Amino acid sequence: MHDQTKRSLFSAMLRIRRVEEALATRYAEQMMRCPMHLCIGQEAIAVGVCAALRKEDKVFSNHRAHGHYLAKGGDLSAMVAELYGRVTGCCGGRGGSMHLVDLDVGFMGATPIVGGTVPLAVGSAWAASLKGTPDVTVSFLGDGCFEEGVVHESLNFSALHRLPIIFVCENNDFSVYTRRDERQPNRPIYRIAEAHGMPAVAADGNDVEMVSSLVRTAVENARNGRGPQFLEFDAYRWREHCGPDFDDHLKYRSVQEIESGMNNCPIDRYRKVLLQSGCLDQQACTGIEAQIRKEVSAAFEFALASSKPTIKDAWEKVYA
Amino acid sequence: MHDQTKRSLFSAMLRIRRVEEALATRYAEQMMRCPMHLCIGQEAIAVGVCAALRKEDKVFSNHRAHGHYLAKGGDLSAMVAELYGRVTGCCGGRGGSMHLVDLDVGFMGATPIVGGTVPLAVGSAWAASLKGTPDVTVSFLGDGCFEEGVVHESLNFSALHRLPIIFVCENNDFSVYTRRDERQPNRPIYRIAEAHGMPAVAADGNDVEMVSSLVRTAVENARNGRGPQFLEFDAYRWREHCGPDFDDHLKYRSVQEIESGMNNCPIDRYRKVLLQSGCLDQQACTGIEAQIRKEVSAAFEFALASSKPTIKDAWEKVYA
Amino acid sequence: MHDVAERQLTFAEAIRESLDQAMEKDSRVIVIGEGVPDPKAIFNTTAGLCQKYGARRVFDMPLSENGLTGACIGAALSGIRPVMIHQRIDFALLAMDQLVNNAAKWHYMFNGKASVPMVVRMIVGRGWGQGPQHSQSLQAMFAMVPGLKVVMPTTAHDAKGMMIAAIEDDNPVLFIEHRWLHHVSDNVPDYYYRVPIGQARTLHEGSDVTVAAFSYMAFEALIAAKSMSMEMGIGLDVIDMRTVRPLDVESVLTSVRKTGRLIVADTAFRTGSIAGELISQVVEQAFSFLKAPPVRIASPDFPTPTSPFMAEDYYPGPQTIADAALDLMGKTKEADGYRRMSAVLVRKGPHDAPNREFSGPF
Amino acid sequence: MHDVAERQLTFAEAIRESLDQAMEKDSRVIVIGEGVPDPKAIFNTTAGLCQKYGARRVFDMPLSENGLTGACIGAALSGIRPVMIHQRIDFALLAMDQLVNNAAKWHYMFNGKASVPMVVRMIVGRGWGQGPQHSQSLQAMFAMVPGLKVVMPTTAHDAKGMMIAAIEDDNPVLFIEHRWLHHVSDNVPDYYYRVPIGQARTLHEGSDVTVAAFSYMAFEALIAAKSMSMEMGIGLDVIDMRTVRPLDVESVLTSVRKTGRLIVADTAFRTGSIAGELISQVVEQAFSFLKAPPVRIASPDFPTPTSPFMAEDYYPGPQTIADAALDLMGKTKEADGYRRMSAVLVRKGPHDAPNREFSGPF
Ligand SMILES: Cc1ncc(C[n+]2csc(CCOP(=O)(O)OP(=O)(O)O)c2C)c(N)n1
Ligand SMILES: Cc1ncc(C[n+]2csc(CCOP(=O)(O)OP(=O)(O)O)c2C)c(N)n1
Ligand SMILES: [Mg+2]
Ligand SMILES: [Mg+2]
Repeated sequence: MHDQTKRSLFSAMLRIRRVEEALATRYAEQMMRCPMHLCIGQEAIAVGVCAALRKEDKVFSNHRAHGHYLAKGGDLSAMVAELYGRVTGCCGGRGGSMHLVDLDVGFMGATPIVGGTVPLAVGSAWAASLKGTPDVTVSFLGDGCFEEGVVHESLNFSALHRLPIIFVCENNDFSVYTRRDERQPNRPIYRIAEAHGMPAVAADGNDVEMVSSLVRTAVENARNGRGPQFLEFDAYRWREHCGPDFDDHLKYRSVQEIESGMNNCPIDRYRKVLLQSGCLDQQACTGIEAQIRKEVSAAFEFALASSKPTIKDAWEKVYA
Repeated sequence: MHDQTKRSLFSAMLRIRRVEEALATRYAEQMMRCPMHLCIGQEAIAVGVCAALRKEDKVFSNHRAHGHYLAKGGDLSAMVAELYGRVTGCCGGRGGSMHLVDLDVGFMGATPIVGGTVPLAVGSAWAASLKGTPDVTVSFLGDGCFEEGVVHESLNFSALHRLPIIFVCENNDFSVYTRRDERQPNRPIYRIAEAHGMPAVAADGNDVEMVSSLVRTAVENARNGRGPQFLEFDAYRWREHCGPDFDDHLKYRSVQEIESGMNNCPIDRYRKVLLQSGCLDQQACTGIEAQIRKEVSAAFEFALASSKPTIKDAWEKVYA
Repeated sequence: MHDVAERQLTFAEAIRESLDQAMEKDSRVIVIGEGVPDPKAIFNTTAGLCQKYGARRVFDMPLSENGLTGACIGAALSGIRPVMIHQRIDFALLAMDQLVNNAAKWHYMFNGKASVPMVVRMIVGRGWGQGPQHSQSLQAMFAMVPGLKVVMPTTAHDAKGMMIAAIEDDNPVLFIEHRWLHHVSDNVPDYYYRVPIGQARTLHEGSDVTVAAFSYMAFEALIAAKSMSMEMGIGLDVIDMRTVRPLDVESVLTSVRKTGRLIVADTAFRTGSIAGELISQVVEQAFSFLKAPPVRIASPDFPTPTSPFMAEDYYPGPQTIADAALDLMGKTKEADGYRRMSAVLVRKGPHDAPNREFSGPF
Repeated sequence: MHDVAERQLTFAEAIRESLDQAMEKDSRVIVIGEGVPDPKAIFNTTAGLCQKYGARRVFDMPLSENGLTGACIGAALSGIRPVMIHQRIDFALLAMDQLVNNAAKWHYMFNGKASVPMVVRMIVGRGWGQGPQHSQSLQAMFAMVPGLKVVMPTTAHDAKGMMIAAIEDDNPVLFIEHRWLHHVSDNVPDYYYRVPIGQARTLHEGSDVTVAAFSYMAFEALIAAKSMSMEMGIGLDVIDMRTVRPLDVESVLTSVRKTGRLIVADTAFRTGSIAGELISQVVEQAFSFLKAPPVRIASPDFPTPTSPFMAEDYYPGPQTIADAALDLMGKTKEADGYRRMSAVLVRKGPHDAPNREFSGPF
C-alpha cells in the first residue's frame, strides 16, 4: 500500500472522529433536534470499506450512518445542515441524522429500520447486473440484522442470482443495550452467510488496512461475477447507543470492557503504526488535525447560516 | 423395531394414501369446494415423524396437511367433513383442506401462508419450556419455507432459548411449479439450520423406518433439554401442487422424473421389505386394505350426512 | 363508451398485453413474482413474456415477499422499473414494512432526490373456498399510506390503460386485481394507451342514486343498474372509482349533487374500509346536498369462511345494491317491477365461482 | 371523576404497575420485547419486572418482529399470556402477516377451538425529530382487521385499567400508547382494576360541539375544552374514545344527538384514518341530528418530516380544535374571548417535546 493511501486512510478515520466529537459537543445546545447514533470507535470499518470502492459503487447504510456517509465521500456540510434541519441538508431537513443521502458519490441512503436497507442494496446490485454496469454495492449492517428475516431473504436472493454485492457486518456485540448472546445463539454470524451460499470472512474491524485489503478482494470478486461476498468485522461502540454521551453509568457493560474497547482505538493504533513506519510524523499529524478542524467549523457555520424550511416545504414531494 | 410397529407404520402410510386417493376421485364431483394439496408420495415423512411422538406432543402444519393430521391421529371423519364444509368438520367448515386442527391429539393447526405456522410451533415449544411440561413440538415445513424470513427468525429464537422443537423439512424440490434451484442458491437446506446453531441431518424421506428412527433421536434430544433439532427429508410430490390430478401435461418436470419419483414409492418399498422379512403377508395386506376402505367410506358417509352451516354460524366466534 | 375499438379482450388478456407492450417500449421494465414464468403464468397474465423478453427480464422469485419488495425498491432507485406480482394480496402483508416504510416514503424522506417507480400487482381471491387467509380485500390498508398510489380497475380497458399508466408512474403503484374480473371482457384497443390514475369513470348514468363502487363491486353495481333501469325505471349513477388513492372525490360529489343519495360499495370488510373514508369525505363536502344518510355496502366484519354454505351469503351482490337504492328512495319491495328485477338478478350458477352470465363488454 | 383515590401516577408508571399486578396475579403472564429488561426499560414501563419475576417471565427479544409475534401467538395458543412490546409502532409493520393472518383469525378459523390471548404494546413516537419512520400513527391499519381489538387509552387511570383488561382478554389486543402521554399523571388506584375495552368516556361535558378524540388528541381536546369553556363560554363534549376497535359509536351518537355538531380528532394521517370511519358511522346513524357537516382533525397526508422547523406546524393542537369548533358554530375569531383563549392555548415550551404545562390529573 502506498504511503499516500495509508495517510488518507488515517485522515479519513480521524475526520469522522472529529466530526462526531464536534457533533457530540454541540448536541447539548439542543439545536440538532433529532436522534443521533455515533460511530466513534468503529471508524476503521467505514473507511477501510469505502477506500476499496470506486465513486460509482453504491453504499446503503443504517441508523449509524455518519461514518459510512463521510467515508464514501458524502458532503460534510450537507450532513451537518441535515442534522440542524436546514434546507441545505442532504434531505432538506426531512431526515435528520438517521436519513443521509449523497447520490453524487453513490451514497444511496440510510434509514433506521433495522435491516430495512439491506434488500434495497441487493436491489441496487441486481440493477447493476441487469444493466450490465460494473458497479458493486455495499450493504452495511449491524449484528442485530441477523435476527431480521428480511436480511436472510436478501442473502438468499443475492446468492441465488450471484449479485455484485458486499455485505459488511459491523459486529459491535450490541443491539442498543442488549448483548448478542441474549439475541442470538452461540454461533458465528459469518457462518449464516456461508450457509446461504456465499464466501464469508470474519476479521478484526479495528485494523483499517486489513479491512481495506479484505474488502478489496471481495470487491474484485463481486465485480468479476463471483457473486455476493460477506465480511464480518468486530467493532466496539464507545458511546451510548443513541445520543452524544458515554454511558458507563448505565452499567450494562463493565468499565473494564469499555476501557479495553477504547484501548483498541483503530485511529490510535494506526497512528502509532504510521508514525513508527515513518509514513507519518508529528507535524503531518498536526497538519491533518488542523485541516479537519477548519473543515468541521466551516460545515457548522454553513449549517447554521442556512435557512430554515417551513411546513410549506413539507407539503412538497410526497409524490414524484 | 417390533413387527407390530412396522405394520402400523405401513398401514398408517397406506391409510393416508387411500384417503387422499378417495379425496382425489371424489373431488371431481365438485362438492369439496376448497383448494386441496395432496401429499401422495410423501407419506413416509408424516408417518415416520408422528410415530416418534407422544399424543401430548404438538404438531403444526401447512397447506399440505392431510398426512400430518392423520399421522398424528387426527379424526378422519372430521377432516373429510371439513373438506365438505359441514358443521361436523374439524373447523366447522370454516377452514377446508388448508386449515385442519385436532387439539385432542396435539394437532395444533395447519394454515396455508408459507412459513406462517413455523413461529407458532416455536411458541408452542417455548410454552412447554415455560410451563415445564415434557412435550416437544414438531414444525412441518416445505423447502419453500427457507426463503421466508420468518423461518430464519424462528430458527434463531428456538436455538437461542434451546426450545424443545423439531423442525421437519419436507424437501420435494418444488414450490408450486418452481424448482428449488430457481429460488435458492446451490447449498443444502440443513446447513442453514446448522448455521443457526442446531444439529441438523438430511436423509431419504422415502424410508419410513429411517425417518422414524432419526426423529426418535431428535425427539429424545429435544425432550431432554438439548434444544431444537433439524431434519431434512427428500420427498417427491406425485400429483399437481394444488388439486387432485396428475400434472404431466404441464411439462415443468419430465415424465422420467415423475416416473422415477413414483418408482421410489415409500409404501411399495416398505411393503416389499415387510413381505420379504415375513413381517407382513399377502393376507394381512388385504386385511389392512379392507379395513382402511371401510373406514374411508364411513368417513365420507359421515361427512355427507352432516348438516350444512349457514351464514348465521359464520357470524359467531369472531372473538373469544 | 370509450375509444372505438372492436377488439374484445378479457381483463387477464388486457393485463398481459399491457405488460407486453410496456416491456417492448421500455427496456427498463421487468416482471417478477412467484410463478411468473411457470406454466400457469399468474392466471395467464404473464404468459409468453419470459419466452419473449428472456429470463433476465421476467423472473420467478423466491418466497420472500418482504425481501423481494425491498430488492424491487432498490432496483427502482437504480433505474429499473419492476412490476412485482403477488398471486394473493394476503401475501403482501409480509411486505408491509418495505411498502410502507421504504417504498412510500423514500422519495419524500430524501427530499425528492430519488424515486421508486414500481408496480405491485396484488390479486384479491374469492370463491371456491379461498377461505380466511386467501381472500382479503386489503386496499384500505395500503390506501391510508401517503406516498403510495393504489388502483383497482374494473374493466379490461382500464386494466390495460391503468397498468401502462402505473408502469410509467414514477411512484410506487399498487395494482389490485379482483380475481373474478379476470375473465370479463371489454373493448380493448390494441395500441399502447394510458388511463390516468386518480380519475373515476361513470359506468352507467342515472339521476336517482349515486353508487360509487370499487373493483368487482362496480361490476355488480352495473348489473344492478341495468336491471333497475329496465325493470323499475330507476336510475343509478354508477361510478367506477378505479383508483383508491388518490380518491376521485370530485366525481362522486358531482354525482351526489345531482342525485342527493349515495351508496358506496366496496369489496372489503365493512369497518375501516375505504368506503367509510369516501362517505366521510363526501359528507364533509356535500352535506347539504344529501337527502338521506349515505349507505355503505361491504363484506361483513368477520374473516371469509371456507365452507360454500357459509360463503353463500357472505358477499353482497347486485340485489344488495338494488335493495339499498330502493331504501334510499323510500320505496318498498312492493314497488312496481321489483319482482321482475329480482328475478333477473338472481344468480343462476354456483355462488362461489365467477358469474359467467355477464362477461362483458362494459 | 372516577374511583376515589388520591394517588397520582404517570401513564408510564401506571403501565408498569398494571404489568406488575397482572404478573403477580397470573403466573401465565409474560412480558417480552426489545429492551424490556435493559436499563431504559421501555421508557421505564417495565422497570424492575425482570428482577421481580425473573428472566423466565421477562424477556429481551431478538430483532425479529414477525417471528416473535408468531412465537407469542403460539405461546398464547398453549396457555401462556404474552405481553409483547414494540418501542415504535412502525416496527410492527414487520409483523403484519402474523397479526392479521394468524392472531386475528386463529380463533375464527378453527371454529373457536383455541384463542390467542396476547397483548401487543406499540408506542407511537412524536417529537425530537423522530421523522418519517418512527412516528406513524397506524391504528387504523390494525383496527380494520376483524378479530383484533385495538385500544388507545389517554389517561393513566385508563392505561392501567385497560392494560389489565387487555391481559385478561382472550383475544389479541393491540395496546397503542402515545409517547407524549407517558409523563401525564392521573389518579390511579393502587388496586387491581379493569377498564372495559370498547367503551368511550367523557372527559369534559358541554352541549355545543362533540369532540370525539383518540389518545393524545383527547388530551389536546381537553385543553381546548377547558379554555373554551373558561374564556368563551362554549361547551365542548370531549369524548375520549379509548378503544379503536370496537368503536364505541353509541357514546358519540348520544353526544351528537345533544350537540348536533361533531369533530373527530385523530393522531393519524388524515386520509384513511379511523376518524373517517367514525364520521361515516355517525352520519349513517344520526344524519338528521347533524346541524353541520362533521369535521375531521388529523395530521396532514405526508410523512412526518424530521426538521423541527417543518414539524412545528405538522401536528394539530388545541387551537386547531377550538377553531374548528367555532367554525361549526358559525362563530368567527372576532367572537368574545377568542383572543384570551388563544393566548392561553399558545404553546410555551418547544413544540417538539411533550407539553409540561398540563401534566394531569385529568
Ligand atoms: C425493525 C426495528 N426494530 C427495532 C429498532 C430499534 N433499534 C434501533 S437501532 C437498534 C440496534 C440495532 O443493532 P445493530 O444492528 O447491531 O446496530 P448497532 O446499533 O449496534 O450499530 C435497534 C434495536 C429499529 N430501528 N427497527
Ligand atoms: C407467503 C406465501 N407466499 C406464497 C404462497 C403461495 N404458495 C402456496 S403453497 C406454495 C409452495 C410452497 O412450497 P413448499 O414450502 O416447498 O411446500 P410444498 O407445496 O412443496 O409442499 C406457495 C408458493 C403462500 N401460500 N404464502
Ligand atoms: Mg450492533
Ligand atoms: Mg416444496
